[in-house]
Amino acid sequence: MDASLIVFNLLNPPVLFFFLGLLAVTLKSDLEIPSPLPKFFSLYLLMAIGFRGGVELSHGGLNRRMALLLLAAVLMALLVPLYSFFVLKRRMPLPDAAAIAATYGSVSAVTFITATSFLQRLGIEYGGHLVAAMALMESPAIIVGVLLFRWFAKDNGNGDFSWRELFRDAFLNGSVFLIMGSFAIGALTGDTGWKAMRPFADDIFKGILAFFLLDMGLVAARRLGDLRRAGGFLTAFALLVPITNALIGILLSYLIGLPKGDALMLTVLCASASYIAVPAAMRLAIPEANPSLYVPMALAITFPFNIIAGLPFYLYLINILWS
Amino acid sequence: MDASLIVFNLLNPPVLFFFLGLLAVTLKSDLEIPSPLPKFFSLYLLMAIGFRGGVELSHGGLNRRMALLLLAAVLMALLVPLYSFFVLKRRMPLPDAAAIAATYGSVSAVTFITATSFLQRLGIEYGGHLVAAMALMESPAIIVGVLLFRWFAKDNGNGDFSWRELFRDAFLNGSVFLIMGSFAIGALTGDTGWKAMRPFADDIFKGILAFFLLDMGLVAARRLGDLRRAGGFLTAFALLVPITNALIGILLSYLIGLPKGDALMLTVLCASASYIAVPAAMRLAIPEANPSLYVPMALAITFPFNIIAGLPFYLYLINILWS
Amino acid sequence: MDASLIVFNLLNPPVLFFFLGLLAVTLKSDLEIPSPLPKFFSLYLLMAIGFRGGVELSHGGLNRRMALLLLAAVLMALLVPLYSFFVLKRRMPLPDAAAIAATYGSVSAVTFITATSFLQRLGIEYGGHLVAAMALMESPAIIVGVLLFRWFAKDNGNGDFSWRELFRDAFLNGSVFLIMGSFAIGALTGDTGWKAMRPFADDIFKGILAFFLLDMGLVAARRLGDLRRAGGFLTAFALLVPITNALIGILLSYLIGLPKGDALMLTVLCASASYIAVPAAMRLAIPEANPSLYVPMALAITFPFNIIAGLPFYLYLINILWS
Amino acid sequence: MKPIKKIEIITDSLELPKLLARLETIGVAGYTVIREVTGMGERGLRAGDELTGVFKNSYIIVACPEEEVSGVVEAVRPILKRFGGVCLVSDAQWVIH
Amino acid sequence: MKPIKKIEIITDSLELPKLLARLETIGVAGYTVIREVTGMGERGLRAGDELTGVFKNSYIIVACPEEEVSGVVEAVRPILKRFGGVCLVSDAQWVIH
Amino acid sequence: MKPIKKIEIITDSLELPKLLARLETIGVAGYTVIREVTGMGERGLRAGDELTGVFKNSYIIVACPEEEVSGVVEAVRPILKRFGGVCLVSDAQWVIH
Ligand SMILES: Nc1ncnc2c1ncn2[C@@H]1O[C@H](COP(=O)(O)O)[C@@H](O)[C@H]1O
Ligand SMILES: Nc1ncnc2c1ncn2[C@@H]1O[C@H](COP(=O)(O)O)[C@@H](O)[C@H]1O
Ligand SMILES: Nc1ncnc2c1ncn2[C@@H]1O[C@H](COP(=O)(O)O)[C@@H](O)[C@H]1O
Ligand code: NA
Ligand code: NA
Ligand code: NA
Repeated sequence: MDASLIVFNLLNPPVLFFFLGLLAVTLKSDLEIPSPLPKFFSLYLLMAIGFRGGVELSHGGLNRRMALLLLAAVLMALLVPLYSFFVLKRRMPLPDAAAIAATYGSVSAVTFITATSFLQRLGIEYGGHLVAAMALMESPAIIVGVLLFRWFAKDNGNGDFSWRELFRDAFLNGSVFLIMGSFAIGALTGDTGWKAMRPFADDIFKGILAFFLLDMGLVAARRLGDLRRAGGFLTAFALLVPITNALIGILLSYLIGLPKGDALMLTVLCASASYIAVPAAMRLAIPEANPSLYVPMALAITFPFNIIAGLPFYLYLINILWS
Repeated sequence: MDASLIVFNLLNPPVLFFFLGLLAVTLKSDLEIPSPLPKFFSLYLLMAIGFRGGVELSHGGLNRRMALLLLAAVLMALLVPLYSFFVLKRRMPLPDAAAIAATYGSVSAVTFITATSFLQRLGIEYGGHLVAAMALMESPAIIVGVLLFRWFAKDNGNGDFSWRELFRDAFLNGSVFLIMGSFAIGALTGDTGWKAMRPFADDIFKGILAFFLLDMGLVAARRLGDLRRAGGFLTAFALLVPITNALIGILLSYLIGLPKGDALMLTVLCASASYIAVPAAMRLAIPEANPSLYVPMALAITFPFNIIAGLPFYLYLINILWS
Repeated sequence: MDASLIVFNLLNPPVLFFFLGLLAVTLKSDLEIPSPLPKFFSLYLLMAIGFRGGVELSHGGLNRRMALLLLAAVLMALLVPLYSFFVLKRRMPLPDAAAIAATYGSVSAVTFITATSFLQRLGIEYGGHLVAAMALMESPAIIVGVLLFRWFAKDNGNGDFSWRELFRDAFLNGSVFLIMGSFAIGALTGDTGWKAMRPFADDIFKGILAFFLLDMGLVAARRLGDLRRAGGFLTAFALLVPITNALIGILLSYLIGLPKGDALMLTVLCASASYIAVPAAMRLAIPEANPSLYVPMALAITFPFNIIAGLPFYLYLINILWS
Repeated sequence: MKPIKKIEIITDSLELPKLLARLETIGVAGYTVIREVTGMGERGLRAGDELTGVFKNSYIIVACPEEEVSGVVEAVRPILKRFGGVCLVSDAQWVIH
Repeated sequence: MKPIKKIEIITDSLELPKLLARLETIGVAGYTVIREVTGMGERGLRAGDELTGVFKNSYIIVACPEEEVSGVVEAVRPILKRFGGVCLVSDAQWVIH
Repeated sequence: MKPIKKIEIITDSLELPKLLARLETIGVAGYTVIREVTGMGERGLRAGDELTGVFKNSYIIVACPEEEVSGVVEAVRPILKRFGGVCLVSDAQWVIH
């Protein structure tokens, strides 16, 4: 594998700002991005990426290959939590197994966004329907995780639980809703909308991403300590499961016959783990699960792995297979 | 009336984001724009629109027609609360009548801003002095409302009240001050200033407006419930008074001989109701008035009506009359 | 001295927004920039200026003249607090003397930034290494100030004090760290990075600066009251010491043979006083010192003086000497 | 001034809407909320990072007559049991205005 | 430690400047303010939206000797009367440092 | 419900990390922090401007058994002495969940 692709990926300001965040915590600098700015950056990124995806979709309708891609995406979002759960169940309490399974079945919008900037710098295109794929992959794993938990848990007769609320938390939580809504607005307003919103949604995008990744670096580094308690098994899980999912993603992309850009994006979605939508939903639906396990796994291991080594590695594999 | 103008108006990303906000609350999504971001967006919008108005004014001095426009604006800001008050007084307690009257006599900067983006998309120009008109219209209604209240109230001997403070709240509250200050800075620095500030004050403007309207949608939808208690009379008032004021505004514009763009902007100012400057001032000067009436009327009925149906409707009338 | 240079400097929107902030407080307007937005603007400015400096450094390596400039910068950062301390010690308690000395030895990033925008409007260039000079000048004065204090204080056996923490606060506090980190990222990614980040880090820069200076105006005006208690000596100090340091800075620049732009920037660094890094460090290391003295001196006298009169005055002197 | 009980509740922000709904159901006359507080307890550090939204607490104050305390406490207890948190009850005087 | 009274005031944020000015006039030794809290009471829900700025409360804590309580209460009461809010007084021990 | 002591500490935000570290060292079971409060006291107005970062306070609540109070107070006192602030101790009932 070409080391230059890794270096090329690293020399992207947003990625470097992620490292700067890690470094700040390591050196005990008091740098911090005060609340609620990270929340704003994340809303901005979701809005911008959703809007852009919608605009791109408005350029051409859905074809068969796209439909297959979306199908594959949903399939992965259902299967990954399933197999993960059974792997995890043997080593840890049920609630944690279910929550971690959901975490890895769902996706990370910021990993997706970092991948778009990686592709853009390489001049490789990807389709707007990938944003739809991302939106579709956010929620199913949450439902699967909770279903599995309640199936296997003995005292699942908790009076306080409501499936209705769970579905709402899964499909209508703020981040999923904003991405889908912006997608729809982008699709409706098309190029005219894009022209109006572009300076906001595109030009300053990289800068806001850099700021957001700086904060992700800070948070990830702070959470690293939690992982020591989590132990080697979960650390290994947080590295190997993404790779496995990425390999399946590459295989599916190959079978569907996706172009390289779409293939990488689908792969990255499969490989990524959620630290926004899933933790909030799990906290409400399976409060017994320990967020000090599933949050740092996704945030402090899988996310950095994907944006640092994963992106160039997955593209390398795709380059080989597609040639 | 041409339906395509309505559709054209709706297919503006910021307007659609307003709907997205309404939808989020309707579907009980937990989407929210955390405080103090909406405040920041509103400061940004005031600064940007003020600055731009000032720059445009610097292109050419004041002529007679402009002076008449400003006069008409102030006149409306004095008369509207007067007639509204007497309409309202017959149906509701004095404090509420005065506060609602002030609300409808003053203006909504965001309605104004949405109108500018409507005109811009149609390629219709308007003059920078309209921003001055807006600034002039913000405060007088507050004074009129409080005057009327204290005139008619029996126990107006409240020891805690100070006219000095009221004038300060009316003419120097944060939003009025920022718009006037930015206007002055724009007028002073002219095109050189515009060149420096343009990427900030213009290019990303639509995006920030979209974010702000998303939040307005959220807040408006949350406040809709209050209206049920308010009843049919106030709902009708919140629709009919803006239309009436708009018609007067169109008439005045016609008499003065304003160009179409200026006419629409003046009309929109007359039709809009304040939910920023007035509530804050009323809360201090007439705390007996119930903000759960005057705030949702302006925010959840008049504002959406104006930006959705009002803009194309007023322009339609202007197009007929001017042709 | 040419008055037009002062006027030219004033007709810069960001500077005018500083005055608007002062005016708001004077007129008792309730305008305010809610927390944590000023913090965000300041993080943004540090990131942008650091990144830009790094990118510019990447264009050409370090030469002898640059090295001398950096040396001069560090020298000034060590000498200014030293001589200031002995001047101050005769008139006030030790802790205050040490804290004010540190304040004037360190630098103000926003003064630096305002100077860059002044030069840019005049079409005068300056080198990216000046940003490195600024980063180098932030911390040493803190150490010198604390050293002096502990040397002269009788009860310096305070059990709670740790040099280790002090060094961390001085060299790794958030603002110093962010500027150095962004500088490094800019230097690493060079022009490619600049292209990606430019709309964020450069285009909207002036606008954010304007917002930040608006807030500085508000805060400075609110702190002016503290100064009345501080008395005439400190007010004089806050005007004369910057001028003295500027004159030394001009002399050093002349001796090194710096181009005009670099000379002005070094001069401005020497003349400026810190109100971000130093107060935080002093509060922790010399809590006995009264922040109501050293903060308003830097913020409400030296800063406005430098950006209003200082910039054109220093450039005027440089223009004479260099011609 | 009349004697009153002050109930302070600290719990997971995510549960706040449900908790307030319950308070309204049982008919408390009022409450005050501080939406973002951080803390440490049995469930470890909750330092309030924005990214995940799961490590934040809210702080709720309810002033109510002594006889309503047990109602509030019973409404709150199941939430504290499941999601963690603290509930303190103390005496105060209510200034009648 | 010495016994002291803790006064907690919750009222409309817009009145905060005036309220603090009064506290300073009557000479309290100190106070602490939490500027943005939300709540519910007689005047309905005050959920703190930013747009209108009129539905926010502030929370003020004053620790003072028993003999100053009535002064503070009298200063605060007219504001509570006009703008709503709550004032609680309770006992505490002040740690002398 | 069991009786407990409620300790409230208000001090300079810059000292917060050190103060929390001390609380953890002496082994308190939990605490809650409101990170940004403003105030006035012996050291003048601390109105919380963002620019300088030196005029902000934090508010810390510790609920602990009576026997731990003196430990907490001794841990906190030196900080209050150097950096200013307030520490109040009062009685409360802890709702067991
Ligand atoms: N002893 C305590 N004193 C003050 N606050 C506490 C205490 N214990 C817990 N808390 C608060 O309640 C939250 C949840 O507590 P826990 O369920 O024990 O993890 C913590 O994050 C703290 O904010
Ligand atoms: N019983 C209560 N307990 C706690 N806070 C209250 C209570 N009643 C009112 N408040 C607070 O005081 C504010 C104004 O109250 P009111 O004037 O009753 O509407 C409310 O928005 C709450 O924040
Ligand atoms: N009497 C008091 N009541 C409430 N808060 C106080 C009181 N005195 C001081 N404080 C708080 O403690 C901080 C520091 O106090 P001091 O060290 O006295 O300046 C102040 O800024 C206030 O937030
Ligand atoms: Na995944
Ligand atoms: Na109007
Ligand atoms: Na200096």
